[in-house]
Amino acid sequence: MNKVYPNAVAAIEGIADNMTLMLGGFGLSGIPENSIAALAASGIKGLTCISNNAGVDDFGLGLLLQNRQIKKMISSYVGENAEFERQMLSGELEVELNPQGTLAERCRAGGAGIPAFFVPAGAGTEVAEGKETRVFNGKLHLLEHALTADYAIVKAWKGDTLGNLIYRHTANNFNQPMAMAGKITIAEVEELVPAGTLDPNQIHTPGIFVQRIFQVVNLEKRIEFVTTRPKP
Amino acid sequence: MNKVYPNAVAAIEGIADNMTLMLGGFGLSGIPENSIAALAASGIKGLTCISNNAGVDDFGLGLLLQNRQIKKMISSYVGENAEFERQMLSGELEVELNPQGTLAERCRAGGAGIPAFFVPAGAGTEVAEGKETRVFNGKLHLLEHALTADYAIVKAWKGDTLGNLIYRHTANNFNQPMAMAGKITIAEVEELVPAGTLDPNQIHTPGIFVQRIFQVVNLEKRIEFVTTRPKP
Amino acid sequence: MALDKNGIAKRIARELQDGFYVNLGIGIPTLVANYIPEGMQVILQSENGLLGIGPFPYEGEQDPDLINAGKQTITYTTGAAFFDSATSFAMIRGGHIDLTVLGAFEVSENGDLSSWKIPGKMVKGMGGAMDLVASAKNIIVAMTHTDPKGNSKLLRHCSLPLTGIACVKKIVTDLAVVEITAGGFRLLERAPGVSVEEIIAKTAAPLLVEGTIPEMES
Amino acid sequence: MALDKNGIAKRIARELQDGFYVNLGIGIPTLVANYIPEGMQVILQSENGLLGIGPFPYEGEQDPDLINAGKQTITYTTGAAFFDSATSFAMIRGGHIDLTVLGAFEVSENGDLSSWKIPGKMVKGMGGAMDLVASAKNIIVAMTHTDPKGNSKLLRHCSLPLTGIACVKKIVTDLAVVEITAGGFRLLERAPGVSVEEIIAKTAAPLLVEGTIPEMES
Repeated sequence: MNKVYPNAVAAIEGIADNMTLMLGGFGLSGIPENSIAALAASGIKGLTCISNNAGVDDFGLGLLLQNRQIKKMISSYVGENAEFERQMLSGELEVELNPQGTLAERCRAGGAGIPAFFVPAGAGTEVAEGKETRVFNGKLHLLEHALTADYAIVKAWKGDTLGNLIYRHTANNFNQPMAMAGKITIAEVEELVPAGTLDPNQIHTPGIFVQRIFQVVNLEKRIEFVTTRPKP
Repeated sequence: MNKVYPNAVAAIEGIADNMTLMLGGFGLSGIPENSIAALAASGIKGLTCISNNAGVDDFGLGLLLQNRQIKKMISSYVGENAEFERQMLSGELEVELNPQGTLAERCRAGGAGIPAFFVPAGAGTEVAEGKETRVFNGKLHLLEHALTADYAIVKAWKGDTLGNLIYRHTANNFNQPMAMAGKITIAEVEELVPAGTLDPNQIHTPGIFVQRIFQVVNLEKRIEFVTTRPKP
Repeated sequence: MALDKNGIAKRIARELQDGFYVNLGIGIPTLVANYIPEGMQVILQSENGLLGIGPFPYEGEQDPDLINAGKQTITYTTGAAFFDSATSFAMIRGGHIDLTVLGAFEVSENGDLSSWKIPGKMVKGMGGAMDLVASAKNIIVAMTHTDPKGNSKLLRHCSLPLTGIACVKKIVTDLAVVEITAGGFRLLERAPGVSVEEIIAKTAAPLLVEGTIPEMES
Repeated sequence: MALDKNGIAKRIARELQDGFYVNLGIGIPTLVANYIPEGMQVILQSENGLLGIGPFPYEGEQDPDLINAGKQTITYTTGAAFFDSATSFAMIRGGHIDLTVLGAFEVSENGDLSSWKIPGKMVKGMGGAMDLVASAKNIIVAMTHTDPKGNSKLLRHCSLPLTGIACVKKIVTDLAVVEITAGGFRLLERAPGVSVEEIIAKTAAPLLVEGTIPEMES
């Protein structure tokens, strides 16, 4: 069993035009930077990207938008990106907006073999258009369907050679549910360690969900809004 | 905010006749021993118990069965218990058997505000009787409904004063999903530590799900089938 | 005199109780954290995966792996827990959050809420707002009573796309505290020096006014 | 000569591939772990929450917090991971397990499986079997070809309550390896010294026999 790849370019081998990708991260926190850079350099186009956000103009998924590599985005919040706005308004880019928790649960469900489930979020709003509804406990619910991806690309803090992953702080976010839902899941990790190094009680994503893993290089880890207070 | 109780007797205060309880554990591993003992001494009866197994004759939920405190069991596997068999065959005890994964997911769903979801397990079998069916991806699925409980009672390895829990090895099992699904969740822990002691990246059950916590005493941790090999 | 943002936040903080798990939206709601009463333990949830939001970090100590739902750098409190987005919304959807405070463009007299989309303007998305409002046990809206043109944001029916239906329990504005009842808006308190008549005039829906309406304490 | 339990397990082990994640049921399937080829890495899942089942512990080193789905004390391998039951069945239901091996009372020619309940006998429950068979990409049944009374366990239709429908891909018995095809049972291999005629005689459903049927290698 060898899941270890030398770098992002090798790890994204097989991703082709018109595929569906999931990409972890919330804002710019916990995004798979190295893999996005490799995708940006690859010329692959027509992608459907499932990602909570769409990066900023010159970082994260914004890089793929600038290259017109993305055909459709499935997201919950896509502000902070002028190129995104231009492409959406011009009709070049198709956008499906999901409530954030529904999006996260659709990914987990895709990985967990649950094809559909009921949630209250969005009931009575335009999100409900075309969706089956049902009342449970006196409250209107929508039937939401699972999402899967040809490739799920996630970023973790530590990973081992068997693909076991540990995330750090709020950089976990969508990475954990999306890692479950890729036909092939690629994990880029800050620290790649031999199997047996990580505490088996502390694994966030068990290795069964991860097919490829590599250690990142030159992480920028850009912060969208630095907010601080003065030292006392 | 005070979630810390002195012992099991204090922690189960409020549990009354005819309530629905969830109890964590798989076999005898990870069962809330202290709480079960307190329930056995309490005289509370007419309970509906959601638990993967039913203990053995003289340990675990077997103690409540002997006292005729249980009206109904919702479980996946109830072997290894002669008193259980007697009560079930005589009609004293109502039993609802669920596929194990469906049972675990019904608990998680109850905690996660998902009233119903589709699964393939049990389709075309007697488990499907009376259930709505639907085909997804060419495969028959059943609509399964969430479970919640008046009280969920779980056993963890370590817990802090805010109710954050960490489980050990395969003693996690149903404890984690059930902890989410109690209107009130009681956690008994082997080691109760001050908030801030546990690594915030390594919490299995965040404290928001836990209303009461206490440190166990006199754990027996009985093993159902000791299987070993000789030392070389 | 109408309250400022901090005044609204301060009034909302009076709704907090010891042991509450609270989700605060972006804008005025975030300010509520500054007014948690001394000695009261309230745990703030960030829907991107944290229970126990702390204050902003000291200069130079910001961590790209530690942000809030508004993508600002933050810290975490003693006893915090991190988790993934599916677990985070399991908490929210499962009704485990005691109080949700968020902003709004409009609220209708049956508790419908519009907060995410203005036709003709760039749509940024609903983020976690629809999940929060559909499942919260207790939702308080923090907003100005009228828009910049002076139009009431409390309406018989929302005119903008909805975020959720029949979900708001209470509204705290710069002018008043208003409760949603089966019979519509009910005036509970008025800002110091603001008259009941002014509030009625600036509310584009019937307003139940019963007995003497006290001034807010804050 | 008919295979014994270990012979069946040994034959099934030939279906393993490097990197497979495998769930082995109680009984004969458990024995498959003893025949994993040298140098091949196969990770065994225990549905109560472990990837990476190791051998039984040394005497005196058993741990009540570390058991398999049969409630036996076990150990874990290097690089193992523990998780809760909902996550465990997410793996199973989501099709992440490469191979599932389990026992059965009966298998029908369309791949239906009966393994959990005999009317009139105490019902112990289905445990995780229904979840496993409904979602596994590849299911191999390990069982004797006939019951103790000599009745075939390969049938046109199962007579006992079902565990799952149209799920079995292959059956390894003491007499034969049989594949489930769109046209029913197809004989792939026979146990050493067992004749095709004997297998046909002991199979209570049509059996496709094409060309020469080789003896099992093990």
